[in-house]
Amino acid sequence: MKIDRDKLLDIYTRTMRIAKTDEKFRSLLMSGKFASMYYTVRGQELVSAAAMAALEPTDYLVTTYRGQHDQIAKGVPLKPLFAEIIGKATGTCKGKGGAMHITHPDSGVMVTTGVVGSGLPIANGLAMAAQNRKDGRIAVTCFGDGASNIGAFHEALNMAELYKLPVIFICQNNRYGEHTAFADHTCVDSIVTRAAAYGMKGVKVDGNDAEAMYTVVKEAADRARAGEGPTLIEAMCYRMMGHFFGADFSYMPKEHLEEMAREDPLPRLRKLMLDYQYSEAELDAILADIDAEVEAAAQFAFDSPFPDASELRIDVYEEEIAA
Amino acid sequence: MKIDRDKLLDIYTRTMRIAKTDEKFRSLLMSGKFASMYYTVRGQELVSAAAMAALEPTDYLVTTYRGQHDQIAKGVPLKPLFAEIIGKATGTCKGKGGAMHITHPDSGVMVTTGVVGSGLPIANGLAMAAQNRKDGRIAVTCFGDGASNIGAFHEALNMAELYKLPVIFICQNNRYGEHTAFADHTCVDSIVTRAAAYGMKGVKVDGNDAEAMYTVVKEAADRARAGEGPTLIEAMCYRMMGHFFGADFSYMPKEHLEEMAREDPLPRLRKLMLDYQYSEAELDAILADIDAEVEAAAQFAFDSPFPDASELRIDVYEEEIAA
Amino acid sequence: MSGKITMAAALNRAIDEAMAEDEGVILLGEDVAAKQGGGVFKISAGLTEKYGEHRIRATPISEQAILGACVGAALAGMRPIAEIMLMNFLTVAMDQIVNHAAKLRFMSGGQTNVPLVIRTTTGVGVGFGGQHSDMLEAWFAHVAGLKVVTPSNAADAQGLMRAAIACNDPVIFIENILCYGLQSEDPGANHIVPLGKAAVAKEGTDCSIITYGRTVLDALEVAGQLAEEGISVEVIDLRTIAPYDEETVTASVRKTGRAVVLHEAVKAYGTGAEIAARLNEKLFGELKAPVQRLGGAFSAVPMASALEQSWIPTKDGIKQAVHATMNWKK
Amino acid sequence: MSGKITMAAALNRAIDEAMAEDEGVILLGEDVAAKQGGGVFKISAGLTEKYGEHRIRATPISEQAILGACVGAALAGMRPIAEIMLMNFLTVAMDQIVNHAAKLRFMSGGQTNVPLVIRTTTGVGVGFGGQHSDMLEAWFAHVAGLKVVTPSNAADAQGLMRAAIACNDPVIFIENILCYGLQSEDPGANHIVPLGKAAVAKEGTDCSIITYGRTVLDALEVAGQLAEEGISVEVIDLRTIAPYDEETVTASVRKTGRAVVLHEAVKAYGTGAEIAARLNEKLFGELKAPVQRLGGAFSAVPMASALEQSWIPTKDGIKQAVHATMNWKK
Ligand SMILES: Cc1ncc(C[n+]2csc(CCOP(=O)(O)OP(=O)(O)O)c2C)c(N)n1
Ligand SMILES: Cc1ncc(C[n+]2csc(CCOP(=O)(O)OP(=O)(O)O)c2C)c(N)n1
Ligand SMILES: [Mg+2]
Ligand SMILES: [Mg+2]
Repeated sequence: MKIDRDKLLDIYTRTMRIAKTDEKFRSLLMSGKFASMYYTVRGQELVSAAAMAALEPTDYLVTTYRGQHDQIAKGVPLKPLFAEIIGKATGTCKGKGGAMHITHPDSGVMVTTGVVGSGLPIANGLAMAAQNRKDGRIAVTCFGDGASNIGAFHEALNMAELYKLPVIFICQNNRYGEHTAFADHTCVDSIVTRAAAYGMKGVKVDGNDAEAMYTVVKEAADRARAGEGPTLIEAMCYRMMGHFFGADFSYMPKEHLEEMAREDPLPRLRKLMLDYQYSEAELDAILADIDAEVEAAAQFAFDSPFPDASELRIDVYEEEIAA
Repeated sequence: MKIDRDKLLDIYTRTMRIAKTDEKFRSLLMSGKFASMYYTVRGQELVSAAAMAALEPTDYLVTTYRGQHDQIAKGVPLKPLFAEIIGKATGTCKGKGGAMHITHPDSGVMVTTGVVGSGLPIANGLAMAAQNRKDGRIAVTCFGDGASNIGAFHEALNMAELYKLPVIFICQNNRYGEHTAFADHTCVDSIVTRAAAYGMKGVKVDGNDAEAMYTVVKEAADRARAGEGPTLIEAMCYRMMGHFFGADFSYMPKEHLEEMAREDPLPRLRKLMLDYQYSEAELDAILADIDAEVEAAAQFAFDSPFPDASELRIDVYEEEIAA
Repeated sequence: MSGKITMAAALNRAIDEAMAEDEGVILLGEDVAAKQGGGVFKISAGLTEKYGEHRIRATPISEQAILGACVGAALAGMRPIAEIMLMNFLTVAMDQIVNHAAKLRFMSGGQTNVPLVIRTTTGVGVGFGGQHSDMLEAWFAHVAGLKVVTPSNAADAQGLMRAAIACNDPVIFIENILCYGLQSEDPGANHIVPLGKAAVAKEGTDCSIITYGRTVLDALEVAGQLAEEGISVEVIDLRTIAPYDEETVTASVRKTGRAVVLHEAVKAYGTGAEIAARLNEKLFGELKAPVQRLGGAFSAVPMASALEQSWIPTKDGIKQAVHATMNWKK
Repeated sequence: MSGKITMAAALNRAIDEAMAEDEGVILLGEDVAAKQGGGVFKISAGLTEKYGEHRIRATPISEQAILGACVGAALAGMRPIAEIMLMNFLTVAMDQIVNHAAKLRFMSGGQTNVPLVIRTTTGVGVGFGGQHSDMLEAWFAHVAGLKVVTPSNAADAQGLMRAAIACNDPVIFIENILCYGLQSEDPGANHIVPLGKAAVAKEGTDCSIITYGRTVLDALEVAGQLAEEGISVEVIDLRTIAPYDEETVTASVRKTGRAVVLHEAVKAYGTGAEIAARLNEKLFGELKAPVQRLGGAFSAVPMASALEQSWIPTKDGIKQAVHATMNWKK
C-alpha cells in the first residue's frame, strides 16, 4: 500500500536520525570516550520512525530502556539527549535520569522506564487524562516481546479496553528478551493473539515495512481518537545486536543472524525511497544534515558541565530538601 | 454424560458437608455466637465437590479466602476447620491463620490465600515439584472471575504452559468480584477465551452440573498426569449471597437473583441423585450423619482453648524467637 | 462548628470538596463507583452521582493498572486518588509507587511530577489476619519522593486529605480501619491541615509519647490515667510520618527529657527506629532515660483474637514504658 | 586453601555443591539456563549441563510467577533458589515474598515452611540509575519470617549461600554488583558460614564501624588510614542483616564506646536506624559519643556519575564520621 510521499520522507529522516545517533553512540563507546550501559536500537529504527510519524507531536509516548529510537522519532532534540546519556547538567533530565529514563514532555515523551512492562499502565493513565479532557490526544506505549509475559501487560490491556481508552500498545517483537528466544518464553506464535483475551483489536505487521507500519499505526490512532478504543500492534522486527552494547549474542542461531541481516530495515527503506522517486543525491543531502546534527549534539554534550551535587536535594519533592 | 454411581454419591456427600458447614457458620454468626469476616460459599458447593472428587487425596490444592468449599471437598476434617475459623489452639493452624489461611497438608491443602490471584503462581510451584519428582501428583488452584484480571493470573498461565506443568486452573466464575459484575471488569464473554493467549487448553463448564464438572476436571487431571500440560477450566456458578457474610448485595439486579435461585445446585443435585436411583431415605441418612459431624465439630471448636500468647514467638522461623 | 463527624464522612467530604473545585481530581479503585455502592468502606458514596463515571472509576482487580493509570494521569496534570482496598495489596504494585511515582520528578530532572494520593486502609484488631493487617509505613518513609500521612481523628483526616490532594508529590495516605466509624469534632467545610506538621495532641512535661494514627487514642487515654498518678505526659501526633516534623518532636523531648515512640507496625525496623535514632542524635546526653520503643510483635498478625490482642502494644504496655522512662536509673 | 576466587565463582560453587548434594535444589530465573549463557551475571554457568533443564529453569519475564513457583516448590519440600535480576524488580513481586513466603510458616501454625533463597543483585556506582540501584534490605528486615543476608567477600558469599540454601526459612540474599569480580581468599569446597553471625572484620579499640556488603571494604580501607593517625577502628561485618547479631555488635560498641553505622541504602529509615536505636537502648549512658549514621542521600540514585558518587557515603565521609565520634563533646 502506498503512503503519502512527503510522509515517507519524514519517516526516512526520522529513521536516519535514529540510525546515525545510535551509530555515534556505539562508536563513542567503542573508542572508550564514555562508558555506560547502552541498549542499541540497531534493527528497530524504522519501526518507531514509521509509528511516530503517524502521531501528532502532542500525543503522549511511554517507552522503555530500549527506547532511543522511539524518543528520537517522537522528536526529542539530539543535544539534550546526548547530554543526558553522557550524564551532563544540560541533559533532558539534568543527568539525573540517564539513558534509561529520558523524559521530554515537549515532544510528548512522558516516561522512559527501566522496568519491563511498567510503561503500559502509565500510558493508560495518560490516555485517561486525554479521554476525560476530550483534548484529542492519544497515548502510545512501546515495549518488547518479553514484556508481554509480565503482569502489568495483562492488567493494562484489560483496563484499556474496559474504559475504551485512546491508547496504542506497540509491541516491538524483536524475537528476544535479553538472551531468551521468543519460543522459550511463550507458547503462542504471536503476541497479537493476546488481544482477544481482552476483546481488543490486534494487528500484526512487518515493522520493517514502512508503508505497512505507518498505515497500521495511523489507523489505530484514528480509532483511538474517534473513541473506538485501544489497539495492540505487534510489529515484527529484529534486534540486530546483543541485548546491550558489548553483550554476547552467541546464543543467537546462525540462521537467525542471516535472516536478520537480510531484513535490515535501513537498505530496505533506502530502496523504497528510490521507488518513491527520491534521488540518491536528495537522500545523501539529508544524511549529511543529520551527520552534522549528530556531531554537534555529541560535541555539545561533551562540552557541557557535570551536574552539581546540590542537585541531589532538588526535584525529590517540589520543595527543595534542606542541605 | 453419566458418571460412576459411587462417584456421584461421593460428590453428594462432599457437597452436603460443605453446605451444612456453611449453614452452621451462618447461623453461628447470625446468633452472635462468634464474629468474624466470613465469605460464604453458598451456591458454589457443587463446583468444588465435583472438582475435588476427580482428584487424588495426595494432589495439591491452593485456594482463596472464599475457599471453604474447596477445603472441605478436598478433605480437611471439620473439627480443626471449625476451631481454626473460631480462633482456637486446636485449629488447623493453631488459630494463627484463620478462615482466610486454612492449611492442611494431609489433605493436600497447601495454601489458602487472601490475596486475589496469588495462589496461581504458587500452584505452579507445587506442580513443578511433582514434575521434577515424577511422583504423579498434580496441583489444582481455584480462584474467582475477578482474579482473572490480575497480573499473577497472566504470569502463572504463561509459565504453566511453557513448562507443561501438571496443574489445573479452576476459575469459579460466580459473575461477581466483590460488588463488581463480570461485564464491568472485563470485555470478554468468557474467562476461558484467555487460555488461547497462552496456547493452553481451556474448557468452559456449567459448574452446577455434577456430571459435567466432574468429567471436565477428571480429563484435565488425566492430561496433567500424562504430562500433557495444564488446563484452564471456567466453571460457571453463582455467589448466592453478598461478598461476605452480612454484606449488602442490593447491587445485584433482580433478574440475576432470580436466575441464581433457579440454578441453585443443591436441589438440582438432589434431583440428580434420585435419577441415579438413590432413595430419599439413603440421602437423608447421609444428611443426618453430616449434621452430627458438623455439630460435633462446632462443639469441639467452642470447647477448645485459645492459643497462648507465646505462640507469637513460634513458627516465625524454624527456631523459636527468644522471649 | 458544632457537631461531630466520623472519619469516613470526613474523608468523603474532603474528596467531594476537592472534586468540586478541580475537574482534574479523579478517583480510581475497586468497587468505588455508585454501581458498586461507593467503595467497600463507602468513602466515595455519592460522588459518582455528582461527578460521573469518568471521574469515579470502578476498576478491575488490577492494582498495578490502577496505580499505573494514576501515575500516568498525574503526569498529564490530573490529581488522581487511588483507593487500594487494603494496605497489603500495595505489595502487588510496589513498582508503580517506588520506581515510578516516587522517582519520576527526580529522574526527569523536575520536568514532570506526580500529584497522586494513594489512599489505603489497614489496622490490627479486627481479626483480618496475616495478609490484611500489615502496617507498612516504614517502607514508604524509606523511599525518597513519597510523603506518608496518617490521621488519628476525623478532622485531621479531612484536613490532611485536602492537603494531600493539593500536594504536587505522591502521598501515601493511610487510613485505620478501626477509625472509620469514630467521631470527632466536625471541622466544617474547607478545612485544611498542612502536611509535615505534627500536632501536640496533649501537652505535658514529664515524658513525650510520639505516635500517629489509631494509637494516638491509646496514648491519650494512657496519658489521662497517668495524670492521676501525677505523671504529666505530652502526646505528639505526627500526622505526617514523612517528611518527619523533627522540630516539634525534638522540642517536646528536649522539654520532657523522656520519650516513648509508639506504633502498631512491627517494632523492628519500624519508623520508631528512625525517630529513636534521631532523638538520640539530637539530644545525646540530654535524655533522662533511654527512648522506649513500642510496636507490633515480630510475627505476622495472627487471626485469633486472643493472639491479635497480644500482638499490638497494649495500653498497659504503654503505661509500663512511660514508667520505665520515669524510673530509669543506670 | 591457597589461591583466590571471585565472588561470582564462589556463588556458582556454592550452588553447584548444594545441587550435587540435594536433588531438591532448583534454580529459577530469567536467562539462567545454558541456552541463555547461565544468567546475566553467569552465576549459574555450567549448572544446566550438570543438572538439566528441570533443575535450572530459564523463565519468562514474570517475577511474580518466578517467586510464586519457588514458594510452591518450597512448600512441597524442594529448596528453590530464585534469581531476580536486580533488586528493584522485587517491587513487582513483593506480595509473594511478604504475604506468602514470609508468613506461610506462621499462618499455617508451623505445618508448612518455605525454604527459599531469593538471590538478587544491586549496587550504587555503576551508573544504572534510579530504577536499578536501590538497596531495600530495610524493607525485608521489617518483615517477620524473612532472613536477610549480604556478603562482603567471596568466601563469605560461598559460605552464606550454602547456609541460606540449607535454611528452612526464606532468605533474601543480596549480592552487590560491584563485588562479583572481586577476588578474595578461596575457602575451598564445602565452606559454610552460619546465618545470624556477624564477623569482626578488623579488631580495634576506639570506634566500631558496623556495616555490611560492599561498604565493608570501604570501612576496612578507612580503618587502615585511621590506624596511621593512631585511631584504632573495629569493623563489624554483619553478614546477616536479619536476624541481627546483637551480641557481637553490642560487645564491640561496649568495648569501643563509639559507633558509626554505615550502609549504601538511603539513610532515612534504613537498617542503620534500627541498629542505632538498639545501641542507644542497650548502651544508654555508656556511649562516649552519639552513634553516627551514614547512608545514601535522600533521593533516587542519580545516573550521572558525578552525582552518583555524591549520593553514596564516601571514604572521606566515613573518616569524618569516625573523627566526629572521637572529637565529640557536649
Ligand atoms: C520487571 C523486570 N524484570 C527484569 C528486567 C531485566 N530486563 C531488562 S530488559 C529485559 C528483556 C526485555 O525483553 P523485551 O521485552 O523483549 O525487550 P527488548 O530488550 O527485546 O527490547 C529484561 C529481562 C527488567 N528490566 N524489569
Ligand atoms: C490483590 C487484591 N486486591 C483486592 C483484594 C480485595 N478483594 C477481596 S475478594 C475480592 C473480589 C474477588 O472476586 P473474585 O475473584 O471473582 O472472587 P469471588 O469473591 O467472587 O469468589 C477483592 C477485590 C484482594 N484480596 N487482593
Ligand atoms: Mg525483545
Ligand atoms: Mg467472583
